Amino acid sequence: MNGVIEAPTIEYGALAPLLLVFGAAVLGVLVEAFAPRYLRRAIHMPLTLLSLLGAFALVIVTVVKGDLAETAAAMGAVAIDGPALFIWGVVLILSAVCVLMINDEGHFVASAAAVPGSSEEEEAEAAGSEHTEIYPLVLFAVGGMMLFPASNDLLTMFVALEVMSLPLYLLCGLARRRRLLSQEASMKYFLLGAFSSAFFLYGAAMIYGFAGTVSLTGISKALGTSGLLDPLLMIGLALLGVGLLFKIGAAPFQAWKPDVYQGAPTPITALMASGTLVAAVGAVLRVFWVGLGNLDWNWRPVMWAVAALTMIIGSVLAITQTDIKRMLAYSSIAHAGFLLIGVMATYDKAGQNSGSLSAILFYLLVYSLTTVGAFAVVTLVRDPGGEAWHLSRWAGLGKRSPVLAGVFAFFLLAFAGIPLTSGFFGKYAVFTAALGSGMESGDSLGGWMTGLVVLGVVASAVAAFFYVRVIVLMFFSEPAADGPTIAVPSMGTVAVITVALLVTVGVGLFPQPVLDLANQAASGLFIR
Amino acid sequence: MSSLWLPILMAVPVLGAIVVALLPKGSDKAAKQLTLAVSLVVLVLTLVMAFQFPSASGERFKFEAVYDWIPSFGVHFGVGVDGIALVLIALSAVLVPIVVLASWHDADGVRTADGTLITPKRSVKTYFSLLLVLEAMMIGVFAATDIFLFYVFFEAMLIPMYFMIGSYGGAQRSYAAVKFLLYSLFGGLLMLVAVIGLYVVAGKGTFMFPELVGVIQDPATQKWLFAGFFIAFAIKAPLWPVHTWLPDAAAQAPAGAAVLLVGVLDKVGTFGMLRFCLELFPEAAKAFTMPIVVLAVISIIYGAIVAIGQTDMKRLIAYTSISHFGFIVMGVFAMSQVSQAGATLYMVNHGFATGALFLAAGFLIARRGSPHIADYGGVQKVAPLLAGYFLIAGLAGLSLPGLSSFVSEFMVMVGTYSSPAFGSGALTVAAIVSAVAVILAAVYILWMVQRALNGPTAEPVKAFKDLNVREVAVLAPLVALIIGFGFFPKPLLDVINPAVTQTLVNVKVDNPAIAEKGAGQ
Amino acid sequence: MTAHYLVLSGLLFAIGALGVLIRRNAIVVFMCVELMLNACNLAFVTFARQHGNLEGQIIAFFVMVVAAAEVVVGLAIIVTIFRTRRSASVDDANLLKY
Amino acid sequence: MESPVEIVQHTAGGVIGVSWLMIALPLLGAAILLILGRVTNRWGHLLGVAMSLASFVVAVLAFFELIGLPEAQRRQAVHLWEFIPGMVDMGLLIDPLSISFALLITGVGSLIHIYSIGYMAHDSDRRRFFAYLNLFVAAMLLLVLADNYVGLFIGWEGVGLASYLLIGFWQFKPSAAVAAKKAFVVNRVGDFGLLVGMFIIWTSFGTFAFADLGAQVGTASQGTVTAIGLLLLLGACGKSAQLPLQSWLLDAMEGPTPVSALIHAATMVTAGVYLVVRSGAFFFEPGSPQALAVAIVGAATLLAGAIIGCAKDDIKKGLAGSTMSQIGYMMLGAGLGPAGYAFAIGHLITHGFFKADMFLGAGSVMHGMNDEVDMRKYGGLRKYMPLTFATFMVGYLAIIGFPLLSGYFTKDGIIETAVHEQPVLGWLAVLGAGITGFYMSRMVFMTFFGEKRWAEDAHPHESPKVMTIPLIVLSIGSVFLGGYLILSNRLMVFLGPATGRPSDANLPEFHFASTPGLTTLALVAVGAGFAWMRYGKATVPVVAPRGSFLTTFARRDLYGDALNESLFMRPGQWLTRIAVFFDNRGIDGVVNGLAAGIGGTSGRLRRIQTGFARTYALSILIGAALLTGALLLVGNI
Repeated sequence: MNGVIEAPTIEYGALAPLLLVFGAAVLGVLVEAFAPRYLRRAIHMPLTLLSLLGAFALVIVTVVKGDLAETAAAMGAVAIDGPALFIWGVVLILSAVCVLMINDEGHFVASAAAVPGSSEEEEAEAAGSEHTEIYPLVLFAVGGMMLFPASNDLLTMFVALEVMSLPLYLLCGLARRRRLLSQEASMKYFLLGAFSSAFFLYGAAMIYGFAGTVSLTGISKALGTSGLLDPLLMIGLALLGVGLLFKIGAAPFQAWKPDVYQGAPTPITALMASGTLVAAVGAVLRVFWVGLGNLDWNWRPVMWAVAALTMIIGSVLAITQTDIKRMLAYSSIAHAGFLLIGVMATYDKAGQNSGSLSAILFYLLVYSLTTVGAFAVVTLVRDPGGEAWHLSRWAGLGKRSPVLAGVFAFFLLAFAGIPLTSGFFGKYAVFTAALGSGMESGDSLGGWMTGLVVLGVVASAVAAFFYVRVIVLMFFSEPAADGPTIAVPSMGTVAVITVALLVTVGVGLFPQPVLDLANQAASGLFIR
Repeated sequence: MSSLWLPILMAVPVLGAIVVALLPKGSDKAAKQLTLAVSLVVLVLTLVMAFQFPSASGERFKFEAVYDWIPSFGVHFGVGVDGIALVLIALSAVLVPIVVLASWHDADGVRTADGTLITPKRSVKTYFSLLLVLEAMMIGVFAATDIFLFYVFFEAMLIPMYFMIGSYGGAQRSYAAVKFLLYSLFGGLLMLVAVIGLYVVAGKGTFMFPELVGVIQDPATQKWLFAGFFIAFAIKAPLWPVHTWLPDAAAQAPAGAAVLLVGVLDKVGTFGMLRFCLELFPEAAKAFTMPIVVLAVISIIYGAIVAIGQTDMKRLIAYTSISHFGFIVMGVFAMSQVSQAGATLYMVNHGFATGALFLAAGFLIARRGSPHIADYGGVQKVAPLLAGYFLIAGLAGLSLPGLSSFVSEFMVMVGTYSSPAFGSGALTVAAIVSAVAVILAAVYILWMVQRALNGPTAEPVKAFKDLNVREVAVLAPLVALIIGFGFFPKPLLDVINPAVTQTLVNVKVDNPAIAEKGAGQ
Repeated sequence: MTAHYLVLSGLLFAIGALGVLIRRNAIVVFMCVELMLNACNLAFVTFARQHGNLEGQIIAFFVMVVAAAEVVVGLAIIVTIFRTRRSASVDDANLLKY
Repeated sequence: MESPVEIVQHTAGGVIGVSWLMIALPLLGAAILLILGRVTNRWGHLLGVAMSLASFVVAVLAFFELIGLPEAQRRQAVHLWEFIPGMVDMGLLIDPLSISFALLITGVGSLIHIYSIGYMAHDSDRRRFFAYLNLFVAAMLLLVLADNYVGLFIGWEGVGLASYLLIGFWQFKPSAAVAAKKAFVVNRVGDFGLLVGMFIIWTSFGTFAFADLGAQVGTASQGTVTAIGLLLLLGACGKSAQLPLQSWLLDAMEGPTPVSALIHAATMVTAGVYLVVRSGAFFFEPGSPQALAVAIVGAATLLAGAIIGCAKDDIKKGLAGSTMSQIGYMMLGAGLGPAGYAFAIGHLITHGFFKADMFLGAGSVMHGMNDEVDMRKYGGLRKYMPLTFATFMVGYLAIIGFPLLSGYFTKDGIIETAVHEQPVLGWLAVLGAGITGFYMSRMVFMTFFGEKRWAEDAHPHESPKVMTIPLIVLSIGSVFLGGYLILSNRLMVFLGPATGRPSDANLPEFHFASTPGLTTLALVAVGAGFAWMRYGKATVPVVAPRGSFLTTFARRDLYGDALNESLFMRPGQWLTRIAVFFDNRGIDGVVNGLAAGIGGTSGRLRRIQTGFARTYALSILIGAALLTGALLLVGNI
């Protein structure tokens, strides 16, 4: 090798959204450093929101301009293709919405350093001080979420993974109420996250060992040429899978989800349940079909088992949950399973799979927005000690505030996939894709896909049970004497719930526009 | 090509529902009157449409309207009616105003004759707007000519009914509501798989029913898809052994909702069998006929026997319906002109008869606050009108000749016995066995009458007031229809017969009835 | 001949993973994770040598940076927990379960 | 043998054209009375009577118009409306058979209507009573006039309904309510037979119309015809209280007496006979299994009824037993083919008169004895209610077949034919006649002779004119009708077009001194004499003595009810209980069990979520191992 190193070329235009978000994040840190305490919030809020919206606008512009690069940007490190842009858009909307929620008073601890119940804490609360670092942290996390599904080599992906996760670890620990739980969640998430990312990295190393490169394009080339049964490759594939599946919370790597979702401040839970999931699924798609597409005969059967297990665990365990946030966590596990069905379906050789790809993208959009809405509602049902998580406290909510309960019930029905809600079309699209690919001649699984879909159907029937159970509680049972109070929602929260509701209803009635969007995004497939 | 009849027919109640829901607080009375008005408008429109039906254009489906809904799924908002759908839509349109009138006070706290409160005050507006939404969906489910659209209504219908049972029903309401929802949802999801499968296998890129008839050829595939559809429908039109949700749901639902549940919603199941199971998968349908007829006969006899043993009026009526649905299913799968026309007619008549019975029982229960037959006795003496209507409804339930249900039951049995579709004597045996239900029916109805209406007047019954004007206005039309169609079923049959003939053509059973008698044309 | 290095990295990785499972003290657990990361580094470097390209070595540097960042976050969390609970044992924190 | 003539479509107008009025008028009456309700309380009964009489008038006019026609034209089918398209055209068949029934029903019916004005005078619900009576008349007329089996069946069930309503008219008495339900349910058993019979008819002939059937029956296999015949017979047994479906009739006496007279003596219970005769096509040649079955059932029932009649102290139940027995005679006659039809129908008509006469007489007695029915509490009433006594005596003499009275001719006709066609059954019928002599005499002696055995508060008195006049009219019929119909075979010739008849050459002529005839008279005399010794001369104990085994056997209705109970009711109840249990625990149990199972699994599974971070880490490690293993495995497949 000669010593000459050419200067790398960076497509700033294409990367603009990403850069904007990261830039704003850095700016946020500076604000933390220099702006006076009383001003910070006033600066952060618009900065964060504007940067997110701006980034979203940039994404729109790129889409409208339409001339996507044939090859990955930044020396093949970042692939900015249809799916990536779609996911970026989704992530940006979600994070913007979540920021509205985050901005509400009373979610975050006054001073994380202060011991719960200590005098410092009281003073801090009295002083009304708060952690404005939250905003830059969120921005970093969002940046990570954008980079994660877009990164075109395993290194970038690893870095993105960490950039996404590290801020979230911290944010999980910053709940104002029930701080012990919050901190516990944070620690568990951190340790397990680090643990799993170590697996990811080792997997990457193995694959590097096999292919001599970590760029997905290179890997798939290598797969195209050499023998596919190299144990290095298999181990690498497995460990890589561990890291990714951990992030989307697929069984048997789902253990962290309930705990973390429950302990974390609800707005952050919303961000994780929506944004992280979207990003992670995007990353899974990219790795498994761009990098390892030629290996599908090996990984699809395994993925089949994982998907099945995930759906079952998620929906069965949710039945007996008594904590609303835990229940939603399990439900998100079940939905991860449904998404994996989509991932399974998306194997066919280039061109064939755009259908199922768009199905997944559609599912991600509608599901994540409904989720955010649901968590937003959770933030409003309060007890003296904070949010009322225990389901028994939700009894008779329909009597006390019919509108809120009605909205929540609607979200639940959407989760359950009842027709005329967005959730139904999400499920429908994924199932259709799966059956479709199963029917394709030369599908490695064939009839097994039908089996998986039937399993999915049964799972969603089981899942329906616990969604319905909450509705029963809210509407059919008499209110508890000292029922929870319904906080007067801030403009932000109202906006969040409204957006979520509009999408859930609107897409439920007229899914075609969103479908077109997803189809368009999927039509180009991934850059290889 | 596209007529606005059906879209309007569905839009009116939806708009009505929205308006009712948006009424200001405390305008309960207005809500009731508005709902009644809307439902009457729908009824009038339906009747006008029905009278135009014979002259309307279109081969199989008339008043067709097809708009793209979700092009990328090949889903259309496609509606249109054949004779079968028409009579069922008419049934719903007739029942809804009656139900509205019947449940006038259901939501504002029901007090018994001696003034004890049975059900507390609940939101009136919600109840009646749900009712209207349900009406729109009932019309839609029968009118849909796009299978996906049918499925959407099929599932979405559950929700309003779920809330009507769950928040306005009796003591066990939430258990009943959940059972009802999950049972039907499960069936519906299996059907969803079949629907998707149909779409994928047919590879037509469309869900329009007419374009999918006769597309699936491979028998094995047919059987799988048939199973998917049939299980859903069997649960919906409770067929033994997946029937147990109905007694709970019907017993817990307020009388009005129970009428719509048993009278219309369950018909979607039998309607689906006739329209979809048979025509889309004829080979499978023929292959499965015998087992299904056996199940039907079991339902007939089993339902009747269990009904005899009930102590709760509404449960009893529910079980009689299970028996009656057995007849309908038997008629559908006997695959003869007479039996299927009879089955379709049965769907309508059963709606009227059981509706009347549920409502009469409801009025009885509203006075006493107990569904237990043992708590009554000697009603005849104090409330002869109520007793009289109850008796007539009961007689319709045991399909006494001269009342509408007799015609249909007779046609089903004769049609099954004489079905040319299958050489085997199994169908004749089925018909004979099912005729035993004629005896059992007399037992369960008359025994209930004897225990509830006859004998010395029980103490709490003495306080009963006889039917008031509203209640008479509820029951009288039904009784009129029951007697009227008992002697002049021709108008209905003339509409039904051609549609049935068409069905049988698509199922490709040799059917002499089409040639000469039976087709009625 | 690179095989030995791979075996070593494998061993290191396994030791780290086991450490995470066995040790209670959060700090130690965390150090085990770091050990796993370094095992990865070793593997990368080895493969870089084997394939004769620099990528692996570059990655190693990246990993170190990331690991450093992780340390910062991790210690912060662990310290807070310690201050609250007066214990750094992973097992003490199990309010969230079932 | 001359077979029935073809049925012709009625074209010309005339009364036959509007014969539907016969049905419509009383139906209208019922509708008005039921719908207008209390408003009509004052004049309701009059309307009822008027409607019944009007329909009688129509019947008479139709009758005369009919006999105005040549024999070949005497079966007129009047099309009404298309009932079930392609299946059933509703229409009426006016022929000698149906018209004679129509006359009987409307005639006797009207008399009983009139009688009821007086009998029900004190009942607050008299209006409802007349509504039901009208309903019954309408239904009964539809039954006999319909020109197809479906129409017949509608009337068939209609009379069933009317009888249900009227038996249970005093439904506040539990006994009445139960009796009403029992009557309906037992009838339904018969209807089952009729229904299945209709299935076969439709399947093999593709029509329900008598007009088309008559011609086609020949085309069907013997087996089919037999099957149809037996099933129709089952139906007939239900309506006509023949063995084995006789049990309901005795309980049916719970109804007001006019009801017993009209429905459970004169008309409805004879519908079975009508069905058999009307379906002559299926029973045509005597000795065919189905015809034989009819005859046997008839013979068995006539004996059973007679025996039951011997032991009853309740005057109405005694009469009910005798009704069973007399209908047994008719059935026997109907089972003998065209030769017997005329006598069967003849006996049916005369029986309609004298039995109605006696029931109303009994009613009149009860009316005077404030509704006491136990004959042991009667005695010596002849002085106190002479008119009732006289008319009752006429009816009594008629039924025991006292020479030259109605019953003598018709019953003897049946016996003669039976002895000729089926000797064994014939002689049984003779025996039955003897028993009849005994139990009827017993009834007369216990009621009108001997010393008073009344309750203290009894003040027997003659009934008002409105009740006695019908009695007189009926007794006149009981005297002369039989002779008029039988002598010179008037009825047989008249019915010929409808039922077929022996050719003029070998029309039977009536022997006054035939062996069976004389034997019958002798036995009747013996029976009557025996009755005189037991109940005329001797004093009748007020409380019934235990009596011999035979007595109890008869008192218990030959253990019919006991049999039904142990054979059907109890097992049925058990079956029901089991089914209900199975439904709740079995089927629903499985469903709920499944739900509970999933819940339990969930409850147990969530325990693996221990909350220990290290456990989670372990799960991740295991997962990683599994994934690796699986992939290596799949890779090497």
